[in-house]
Amino acid sequence: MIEHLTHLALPLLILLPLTSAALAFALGPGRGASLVIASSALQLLLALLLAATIGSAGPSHHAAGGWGAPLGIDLVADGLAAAMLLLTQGVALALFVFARGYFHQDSQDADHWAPAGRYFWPLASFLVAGMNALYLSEDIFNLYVTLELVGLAAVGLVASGGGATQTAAALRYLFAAILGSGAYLLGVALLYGSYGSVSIAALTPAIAASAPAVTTVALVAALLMVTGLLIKSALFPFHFWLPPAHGGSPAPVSALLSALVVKASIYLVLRLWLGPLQPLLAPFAWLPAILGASAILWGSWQAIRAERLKLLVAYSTVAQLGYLFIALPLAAASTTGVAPVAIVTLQAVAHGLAKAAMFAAAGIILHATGRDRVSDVAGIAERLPLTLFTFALAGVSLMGLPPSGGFLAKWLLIDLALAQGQWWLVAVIIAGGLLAAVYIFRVLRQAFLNLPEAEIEAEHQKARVVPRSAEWAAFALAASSILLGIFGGVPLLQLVGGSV
Amino acid sequence: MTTGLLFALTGVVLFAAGAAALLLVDHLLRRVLAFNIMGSGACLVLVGLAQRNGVPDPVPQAMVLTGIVVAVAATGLALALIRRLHAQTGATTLPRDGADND
Amino acid sequence: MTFNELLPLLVLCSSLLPGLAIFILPERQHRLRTGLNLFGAVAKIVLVSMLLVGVQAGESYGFRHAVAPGLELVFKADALGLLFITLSTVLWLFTTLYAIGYLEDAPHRSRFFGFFSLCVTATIGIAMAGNLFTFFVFYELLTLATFPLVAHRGTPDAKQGATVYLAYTLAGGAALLTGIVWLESLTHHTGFTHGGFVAGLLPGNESTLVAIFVLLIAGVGVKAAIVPLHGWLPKAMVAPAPVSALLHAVAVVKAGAFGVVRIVYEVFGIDTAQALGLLTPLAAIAAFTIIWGSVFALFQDKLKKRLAYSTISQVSYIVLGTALFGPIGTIGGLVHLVHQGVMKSTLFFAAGNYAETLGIHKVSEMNGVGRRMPATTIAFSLAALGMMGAPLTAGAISKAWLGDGASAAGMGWAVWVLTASSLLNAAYFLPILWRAWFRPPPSSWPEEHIARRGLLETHGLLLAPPLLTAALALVFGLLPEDVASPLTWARMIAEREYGLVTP
Amino acid sequence: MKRFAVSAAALGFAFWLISALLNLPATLIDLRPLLAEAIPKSGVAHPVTAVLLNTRGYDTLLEIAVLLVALIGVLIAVPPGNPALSERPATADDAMVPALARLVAPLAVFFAIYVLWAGAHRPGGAFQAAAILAAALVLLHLAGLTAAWSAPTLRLRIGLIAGFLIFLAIAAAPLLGGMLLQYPPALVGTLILVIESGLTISLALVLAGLFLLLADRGGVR
Amino acid sequence: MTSALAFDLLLAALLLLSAWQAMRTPHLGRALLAFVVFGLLMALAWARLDAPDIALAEAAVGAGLSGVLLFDAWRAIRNKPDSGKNAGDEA
Repeated sequence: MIEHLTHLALPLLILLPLTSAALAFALGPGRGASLVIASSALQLLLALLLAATIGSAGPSHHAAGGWGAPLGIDLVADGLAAAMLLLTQGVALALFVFARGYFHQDSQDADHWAPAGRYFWPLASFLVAGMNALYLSEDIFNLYVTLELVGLAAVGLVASGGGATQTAAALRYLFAAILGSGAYLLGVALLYGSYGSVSIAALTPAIAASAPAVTTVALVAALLMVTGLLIKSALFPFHFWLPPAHGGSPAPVSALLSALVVKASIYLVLRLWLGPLQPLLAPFAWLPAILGASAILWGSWQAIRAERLKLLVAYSTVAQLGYLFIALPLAAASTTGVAPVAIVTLQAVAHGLAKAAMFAAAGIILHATGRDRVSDVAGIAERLPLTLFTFALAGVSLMGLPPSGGFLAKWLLIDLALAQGQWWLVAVIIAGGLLAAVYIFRVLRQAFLNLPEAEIEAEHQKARVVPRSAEWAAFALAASSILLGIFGGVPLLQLVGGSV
Repeated sequence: MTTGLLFALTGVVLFAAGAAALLLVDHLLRRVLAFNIMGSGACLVLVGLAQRNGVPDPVPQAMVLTGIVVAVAATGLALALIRRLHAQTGATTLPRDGADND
Repeated sequence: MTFNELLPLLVLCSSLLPGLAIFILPERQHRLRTGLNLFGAVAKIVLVSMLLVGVQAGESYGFRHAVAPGLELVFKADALGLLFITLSTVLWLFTTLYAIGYLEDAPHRSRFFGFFSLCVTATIGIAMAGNLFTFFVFYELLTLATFPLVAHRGTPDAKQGATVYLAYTLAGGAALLTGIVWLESLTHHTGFTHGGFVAGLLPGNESTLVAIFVLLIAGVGVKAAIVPLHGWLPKAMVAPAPVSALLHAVAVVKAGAFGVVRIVYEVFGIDTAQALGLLTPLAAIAAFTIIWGSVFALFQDKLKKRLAYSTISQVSYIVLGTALFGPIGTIGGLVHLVHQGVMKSTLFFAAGNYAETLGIHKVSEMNGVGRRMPATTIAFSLAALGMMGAPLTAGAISKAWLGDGASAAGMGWAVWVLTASSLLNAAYFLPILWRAWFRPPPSSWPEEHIARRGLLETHGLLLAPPLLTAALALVFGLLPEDVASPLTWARMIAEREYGLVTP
Repeated sequence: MKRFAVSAAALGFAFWLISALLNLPATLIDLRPLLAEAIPKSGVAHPVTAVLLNTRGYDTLLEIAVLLVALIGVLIAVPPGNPALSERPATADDAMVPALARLVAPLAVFFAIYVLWAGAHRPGGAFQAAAILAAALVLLHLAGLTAAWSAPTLRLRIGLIAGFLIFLAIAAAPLLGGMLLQYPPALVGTLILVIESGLTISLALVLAGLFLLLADRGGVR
Repeated sequence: MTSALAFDLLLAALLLLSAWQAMRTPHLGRALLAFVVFGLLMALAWARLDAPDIALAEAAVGAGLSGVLLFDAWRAIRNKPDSGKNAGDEA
């Protein structure tokens, strides 16, 4: 029974969210929350099952249509994919519970003319389906379709904010996404033209063995694909679209995008770079690392300067994504100890949990105060202690302070960099942590400020209460990002480390 | 030179021109044209290169059909958003970089 | 899991779990919160006593938990750790009692006591850390848990103080992190070992080891408030008095000093450190800090600030003792770790009493306060005399051992530093005592909050803790050779763990 | 400056790639023989349709999801009750247009059915048929015979997703004993026809929706 | 040069020309028209590449549906009286 379920886990992780998305759409605007949440819980169970199986029995395969690559499309889940699937289902489930409370509150607000939650459920469910499909696909053209599914769903979610800035942000995001997937598609076309297949399993040996005449084209293809994906990953300097899109959306959307969506394309960069494209791209590994380091410094600096709370959190994403790239040159050199990819995955998971919690907390704070400046959070420690605690816990993970998952990842990254004598990376990682502390404590110390009595009264008058379920869902995410550092490191690193 | 290779090369030029235009052009409708042209270029390369020996290859042809549907989807969404932005602000271009940040 | 593994965990949990429970408690659940606090504090004392008995009998306690392949959280309760654990545990109980009285009817008590318990947990974690990784985890946790306490009052001053505190401690944490990971990448071993574990690297890695030593000491030196890393301490005095008493007189600064001891003795080893020429500069910096803090204390009119500078000076006694090559200085440093903690919390309790009862914040307002609040002032006087190193006080014992240690180590100049410091101590404490006892009281106090009720000059819960700690300091001074005294324990540590032969 | 840099980069890229492509040898893997072998088992005779709905049917499944997502995105961009975007359709001035539309629409339906059916053997198929139907719907609207959609009703919503749900169901059913989309050999032709029929209707509605949801009759014609 | 190759070359040139027009011609309406022409030429190119399925789809969608959508959008944003910020048609 369990064995059969594991066999089904791969396709079901795609079919379930697709079905619930379609049904949620049929149910009509603003409806379908329970359906999507139930499906999401089921998916989480499947992902857990999958991770457990992979941990003991190795990667899991599923040949769609029964043809098998290269004619058909294969689905493959290894430890890395399983970890990302687990992250996606877990964060999505918590955020969906959060979103139900958040949008429920929204819909009672009469002067909010465009309730952002009208089409949240089908779109979010399509988004999760797209990401799951992306993590499982072993076919570079199929990956293109999943990228488009994720990209368009994310653009739709950004636009759901309804305001002019959100529409502009959605358009900016759309054009960036299309440019990125366009470059990726041309890369796929060139690889197919060079090798006659779009299956990663077939391409990997073919690229490794290819003649010089082929490799020029293949190199262009590889650079195109990676550049396209980096645009979608918002790696500095391609980050221009991210802050408005993530900073301006409704809180559940920002959280989904920052915690999960950018990770999908980064996952693909890693998977392709360290997989089939490795022979072509090996000399370029320092480039993403330098960009990642710049992202850490630039994003942190922008976050320190940001006036708006959610923009601060969005720039923090720009910075934190940098950590996922700086390990790329380290991954090439073989090292004893923990596999570099596993460390990057740990960082991705820690950031996903923490950032989802932080955006959710920021959303609750904005909801309660009705204002969005960092200076407006004064007095929050008194009014929303749980949410502030959530924000702080998430911040601890982002700063890389113990005992969080972010800390563990940072420790291992520094260890890795030192082992290879890359002192400049150590400096960047340490500096990034300190800069993160500056922007996060900017918020926290403001939150502890007392408000004059009169203002407290006025705040209570206009306060909009966010349901407790939303607050607790956000807290659960933040707490997980901390617990990850204590209990999640060993299983996660073993799951991923064994696979790549 | 075969038909396939010729159109693959045409596709490369179309892609480069479309991508450059996507980056350079301000008017939103023209950006939609640009990314469609860019996508068409990529599709031409996909089929043309696969058929550079003159024999039709149904696999990339089917992929291109998928690609066209995706392009239509993106076009429809982009146009809807453009019209919405215009209805809200009267603008037909995006605000300058970063202007919509704050 | 055996009992010997479980016990350290229980000691940690006895403050962690009540702390977490208190966070969730609604503000108005006053009795339940007090109950939880006291239960935790008493339970911890009971558990720590069990540890004490066991360790004296030669049992070893500890457990480990892997957070990543090759990376472990290691807890152990050795004699040195227990010295610090016992100090923190006893003072936690007193401070909790004090804080319950101090914060009566104040807002945000759930938050306060929650973070307070977390701080104690972090301190215990530091004391029990069995390797540098664990030490770092709890060291940073302590930073995080104290931040809300410093910012607690929610005034712009508190915000600024908290910011300065963070800037210093996080930067120190970064230095510590770099040093630890660097060291680990060289040795693949971070477990504290008596005699150190870096000696194997010695021929060839001298400059690297010196750099790592500087990073590590700079990291812990921030919390130990070694000049020039001391700037946060006076600013952080905006925190409520119980916080100053436990955290800034004991937990935080002692965590730093304790870190110095661990690093010198159990990472580098005193012989290796001496061979690398690291001890003399460290002693010099400590001596400089001792004088610097005392001089600055002279010019402070705010009572808590004067105490803060005094802390800066006194904590470096411990560092100085550690940096003295030889057993006598070591014992002096270790015993001062306890003595200074007991005396300095007495002083902060008393200062809090003056502020809370009469609104006195400045030395210049203390005229005749001894007549209005005799009990508090007696406690204050005892502790102040101890700080000066007056005969028959705990402070005299520390200073005697430190002085002997300096002579034995051939650092005669350090004796002069100690003497100068004692004179300076007298110069900034004696005027206070004179004002308090011999100047006439003013016609009215700045802001009298609590009226005298019979024998009680202030709230009972505010009065008891300083009297208890003062009594403890007195006992330590009068019965230094007793079985349960810090001195005996410090000698045991020096003999058993560092193999030093003590006189 | 930016203009020059981007243009130069694009030009350089094109030259680099073209020069590399001119020397590209033949590929080692060729899927054509493999596909030729698979055609008899695929349930359709036309190779492109076989790839689209059988060997790479999974792509198509996700592609329909992309279209639905775009449609939802359009719905988001057209909030209900926004007067600027959903006005009453103006009747055409010219009576010729409606008459033409009335004539063309049934023909289009007929032609679409043919294209759909032909797809099994020769060029054509669900998407092309749907595009024809959608064009007919748009024409009917332009002729003033059908209204622009403001917000889709339940019936319309079901129509929009029915094809996708049918596809999903047929894709998932084989999981009971085999792989995703692994049609039972006996039914493969029929199942593909069912999928294509469902998709034709839904895709036609989706494609038409991209236009009809936005159709704005407020301006001067 | 065979006539087929000549035709292909002409078609490729026309494709590039129409794409250029679509992106560069100052008048937006003409640009859209050029784009529809581009779509039709693409359909022809697909036919030359023995891809009648794509040719059919391209003609129906690339030229037809996209064209209708684009012209409708153009009309919508052109006819708005408040398009004061319209800085677009210069490209």
